[in-house]
Amino acid sequence: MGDMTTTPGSSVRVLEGSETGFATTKLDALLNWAKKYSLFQYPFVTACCGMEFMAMASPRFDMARFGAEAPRFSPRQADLLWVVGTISQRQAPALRRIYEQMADPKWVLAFGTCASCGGFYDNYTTVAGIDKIIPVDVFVPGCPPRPEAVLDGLLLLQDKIARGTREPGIVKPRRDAAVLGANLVKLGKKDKAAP
Amino acid sequence: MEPLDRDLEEGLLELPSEPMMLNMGPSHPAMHGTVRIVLELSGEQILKADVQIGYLHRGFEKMCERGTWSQVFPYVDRCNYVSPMLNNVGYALAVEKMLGVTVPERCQYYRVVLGELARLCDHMICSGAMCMELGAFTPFLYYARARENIWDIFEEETGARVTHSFGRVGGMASPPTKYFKDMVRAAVPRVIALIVEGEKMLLKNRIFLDRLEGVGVMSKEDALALGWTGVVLRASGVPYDVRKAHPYMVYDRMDFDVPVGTAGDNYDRFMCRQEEIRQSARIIEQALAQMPDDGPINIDDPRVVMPPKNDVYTTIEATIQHFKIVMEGLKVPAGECYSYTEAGNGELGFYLVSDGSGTPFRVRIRPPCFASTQGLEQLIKGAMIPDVVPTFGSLNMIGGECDH
Amino acid sequence: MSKRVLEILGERFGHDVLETHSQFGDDTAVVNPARWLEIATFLRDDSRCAMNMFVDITAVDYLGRQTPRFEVVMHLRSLERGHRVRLKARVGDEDGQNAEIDSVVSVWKGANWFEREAFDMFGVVFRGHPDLRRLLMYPEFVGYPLRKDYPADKIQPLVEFRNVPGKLPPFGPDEGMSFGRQTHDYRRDEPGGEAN
Amino acid sequence: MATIKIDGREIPFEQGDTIIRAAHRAGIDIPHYCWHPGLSVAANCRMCLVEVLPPPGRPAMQLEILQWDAAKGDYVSARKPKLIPACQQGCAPGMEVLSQTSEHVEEARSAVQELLLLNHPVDCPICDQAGECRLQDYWLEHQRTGKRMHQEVVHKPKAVVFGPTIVYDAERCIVCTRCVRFCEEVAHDPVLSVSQRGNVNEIVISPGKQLDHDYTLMTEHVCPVGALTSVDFRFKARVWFLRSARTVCQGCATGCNAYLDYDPRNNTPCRHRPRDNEQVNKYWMCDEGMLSYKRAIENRLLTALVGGEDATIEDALDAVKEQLAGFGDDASRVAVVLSAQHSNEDNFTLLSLARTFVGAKNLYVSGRPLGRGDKILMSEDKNPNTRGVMQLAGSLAPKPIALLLDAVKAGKYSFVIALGAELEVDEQEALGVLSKLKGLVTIASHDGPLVRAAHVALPAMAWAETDGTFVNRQGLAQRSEPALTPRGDATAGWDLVTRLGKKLGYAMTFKSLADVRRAISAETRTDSGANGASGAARTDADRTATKPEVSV
Repeated sequence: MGDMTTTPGSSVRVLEGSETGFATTKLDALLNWAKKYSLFQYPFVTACCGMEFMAMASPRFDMARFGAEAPRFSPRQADLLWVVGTISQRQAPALRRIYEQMADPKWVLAFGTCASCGGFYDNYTTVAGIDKIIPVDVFVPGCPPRPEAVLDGLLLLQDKIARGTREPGIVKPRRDAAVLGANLVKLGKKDKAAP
Repeated sequence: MEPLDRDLEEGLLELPSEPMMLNMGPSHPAMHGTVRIVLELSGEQILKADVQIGYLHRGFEKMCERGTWSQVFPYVDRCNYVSPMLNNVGYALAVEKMLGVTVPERCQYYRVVLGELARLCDHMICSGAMCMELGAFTPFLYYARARENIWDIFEEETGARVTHSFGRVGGMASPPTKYFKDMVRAAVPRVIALIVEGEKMLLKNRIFLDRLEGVGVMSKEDALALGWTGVVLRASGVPYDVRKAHPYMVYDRMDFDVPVGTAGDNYDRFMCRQEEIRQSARIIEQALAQMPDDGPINIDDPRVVMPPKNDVYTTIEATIQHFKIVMEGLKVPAGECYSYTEAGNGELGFYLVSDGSGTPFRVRIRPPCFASTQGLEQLIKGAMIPDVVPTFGSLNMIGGECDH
Repeated sequence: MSKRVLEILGERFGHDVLETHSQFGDDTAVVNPARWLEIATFLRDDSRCAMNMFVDITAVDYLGRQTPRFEVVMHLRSLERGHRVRLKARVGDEDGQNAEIDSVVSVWKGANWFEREAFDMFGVVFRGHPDLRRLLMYPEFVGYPLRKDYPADKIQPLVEFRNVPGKLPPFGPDEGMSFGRQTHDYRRDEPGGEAN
Repeated sequence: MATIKIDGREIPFEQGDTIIRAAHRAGIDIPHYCWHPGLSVAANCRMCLVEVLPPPGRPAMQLEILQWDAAKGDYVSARKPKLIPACQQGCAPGMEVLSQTSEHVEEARSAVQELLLLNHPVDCPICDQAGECRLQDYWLEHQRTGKRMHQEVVHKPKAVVFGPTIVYDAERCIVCTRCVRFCEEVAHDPVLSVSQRGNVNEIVISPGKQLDHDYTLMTEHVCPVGALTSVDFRFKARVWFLRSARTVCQGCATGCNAYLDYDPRNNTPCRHRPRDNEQVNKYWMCDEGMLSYKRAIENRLLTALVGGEDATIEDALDAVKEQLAGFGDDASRVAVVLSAQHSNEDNFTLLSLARTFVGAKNLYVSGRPLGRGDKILMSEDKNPNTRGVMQLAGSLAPKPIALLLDAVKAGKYSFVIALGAELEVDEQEALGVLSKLKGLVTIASHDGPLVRAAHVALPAMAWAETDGTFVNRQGLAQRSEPALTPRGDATAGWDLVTRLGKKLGYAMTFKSLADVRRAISAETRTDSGANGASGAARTDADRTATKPEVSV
């Protein structure tokens, strides 16, 4: 899709660039806003990343804060598909079937490096990235990604939903000084003196 | 997808009624891990079950034949992602067995402590996931919270929460941090407290107990014949624990008990895990007390361990050492060896074949839950569908490990 | 400590025990594949061995290094006596054909999946196995991935891949795991000129 | 035969052998930098020190030394045996040598190694030698200790240009003088020498001179460390990514044995290295040959050409059928051009097509024109297989290409089937003459006059891509292993010829290289001319099989 131009002050956002140009109104924005905060998710948990997924659901990094609380264990009721972990060639048909069972509108979040590109399993049995099988909205790199990164991914997805774009997005590493500073402190804690 | 390759005719012979096929998995809400169970039912009862694994086969053994010996660590990590540290240590011990080296005492204690912490996580997650699948969500949250406490320690020590790749041949990636002991001493009681709280919620719960007690009974002999090890075997009444039977590292100096079940049902398996958590806590306590505060972590052999990084950048000797180990890999004497340790689920074996080069010729992992999962079929045959869930949960099948 | 078992095997089966060695503290007996099942049963039943714990069965592919090409490796343990032994048998010819050996499922039913896996990964056929089919790979899969001559990155997808325009594959031909250390190149007889 | 004992192992030696040479022949590696089997003995690296036990009944030659006693915290006097450089000490019958089994020797080696690394720069990451460097290997084998000297290291000139092909780095140099001795003794062009002394000494080039003789790249090869680097290979590849194939150099009729190092990831050749063969090239190769690996990819014929247009091999073969209409009718109007550039197998297949099936008596041989030769290795004949072609052809010897042109001018021939692309005559007139032909089919691995003149050209594999036998000027038949996977549509020459023959309706039955080889040996056994070839082929095969992989 083309990029979105907003005429300042007006509520009408015009979408250009795609073969059929059309205009979206506030109603759509409203709907998007609604979708954004009522993500019913289907966790397709296969591998290591599942551990971090549990951690995300667990009290400390509470997903529920972001309106992505209720897990639906039937794809038909879900509209956000978390693909958590490695997808093997044998698993691929199942993944595609589940995706096809989901009702529109639906989004896909590739959780972790394996789901995004196959990770370091470049071999006979691993699918090198689920986007070879189903369209993906957000990639979250990391092996496994920290919950913070996943939350970033979730926010990114919600932002995309609000803007109504389907361009795949990738969670970038945090660059702001605070995090870097924290990292430096963390490294500093290692006892250099110890043999 | 794979069809059920049992023909219906014999089913018909056995039963007047038409048996019903039910397909659980490969992604089933009530079952963690990726396993597919094709059930043949009459009503609620399971006549035949065909357990199909391999949905998480990631070619671990093939990948190991392509890098150096040390490049295997990340893969072992991801084999058992619930307790990676135990796998790390297990593999390191296997290679060290071939090299004929033993790491310094401090490192051994370090490994023991980290390993037992990982064991805590493993058992907690198994129990937690199991009761979550039985509908008891709150204890799972407690356990997940408790796990965070341990992961904080891991993160502090290794820099990673889940997959540490922290083990090294002939030592560890880095020595313990200054506050290691304090952190562990502070964390473990909190973890235990949380676990006790979780238990309170479960062990007085009629539904929970009914679904565990007397369900999924495995006899002693069958457990042995099936190659079961670890908790599942002990729950069936066989007191076999590698840490006791073939003590490695410093386990022989630790005073701990091996909990043994009587009935060999889900309840025993669950309770054994809970008890082992406490035993692990004991081990950690003693290990911390005995662990020397300073001293080397890595063995002193340039052919095996990496030089300190700042030397690599400044002196030619360290640069050469670094080059040799990274580019050619450490040379392991030709031959074969089978090394076994007590991992979260039981005896984790590594069968290594070396041709004397810097690359493994064959790395065979003997995953404990591979054996226990193949017992599932026998356990659920004749049981009810709802029994599949706790039974499967109590076997603690780890996809990555079971499917290699 | 389980050298004793090797001796027992030696005096019981004579020259059907082709060779024995104890390396890195493991005791190994290479036996005649024809009597594989017999020896396994003996090991379990004989009171001096009492190998009632089945540990592991796997195979190793020595393509271009020795014929018979495959080694079927079995690890056993005795619960009472606490000793272990490794049993090996060499089967299969150069092109991987007629690699066959008796199944020991009748002795330890735990061998079931382990043998299926070995069959799946190496194509070693276990005679008399209750249902010998692929375990880890899918039935449509052709070939045996853990054989040395199966290229590690040769995939056989079950679903055809979407082609996303302008999307590059995660690994180029010269990237990724194929990073070319002198790994086991089954075509070359000598380790290149690196020695010079 | 008289023997000596090294570490208790009995090994034979010949009159005048030094310990290290006897050991090297027996496959025992005594660590060394400055010694090279093909060069004179300098004994200046001291790495090969060994302990020689005194003859029975004689006192051991010992040194009074002061040894540091950590317990006392002081030096105490001690005695230890005087060690002897194995590269200089000649063998005497019954001599007993301790190499690895003597702790004195290990100590000495460690000390020598430490000394050599004292001023060594931290260059491994940017050094081409890294991965095949003696300093690296021996540090791990014999030293394994860290740096004790904390002073600033001595700095010397880096990246000194010695000549068009060689760049010198004095800091990496251990002044083993292998290069100096090589230039003097083998290349007979003593332009290198050592200047200064102590830890500031370095290799220098004579004032006003350049390192530009025909064997400059060998100085890089004999250099045990990364001091001398070849401009060609510099920063091109990391050696641990390379594979090696045992090939035969295609530069000239000498047929030097070589390793072709190639990168399997992108299927490109990276360099030639000489492969030791006492009978042919000893340990050396000329620059021309060392650089000739490039011909594996340069100027290749990668697709079949029909009238100069690209075509698939199948179409090309069909085109051949049309082009050679009436080919079989009169054998006397057919000429067959063999190639001194192609292997025995390719030539033999074409020969059998010509002789057995077509019955053509008119054989010619194509190849590259004569070039510069010398007394050392380079021969003027720049074709690797001239001798082989002659031996195969046997009684009816192929005539030079010039005669073919005359004959064609005279309208003697209407069809020519040619192997190889090169011509030793002027291209323009050749093209003019060959255009007279009714049909010219060329099977070649490279582009060249014969390909440009051909109506149909078929792409053959270059030597680096296929298994082939080449007979050098001594009549020694040598196998060359395939290294690269074929580029483009290139197919094995013998296979192309066979398919061509089949297309033309002849019953050619070669299915594999083995078939061709069997046919060759069957023929050469009867033909006295090539007995040398097949016989030598066997010896050569044996040699490469049994040659100990000891580094020199």
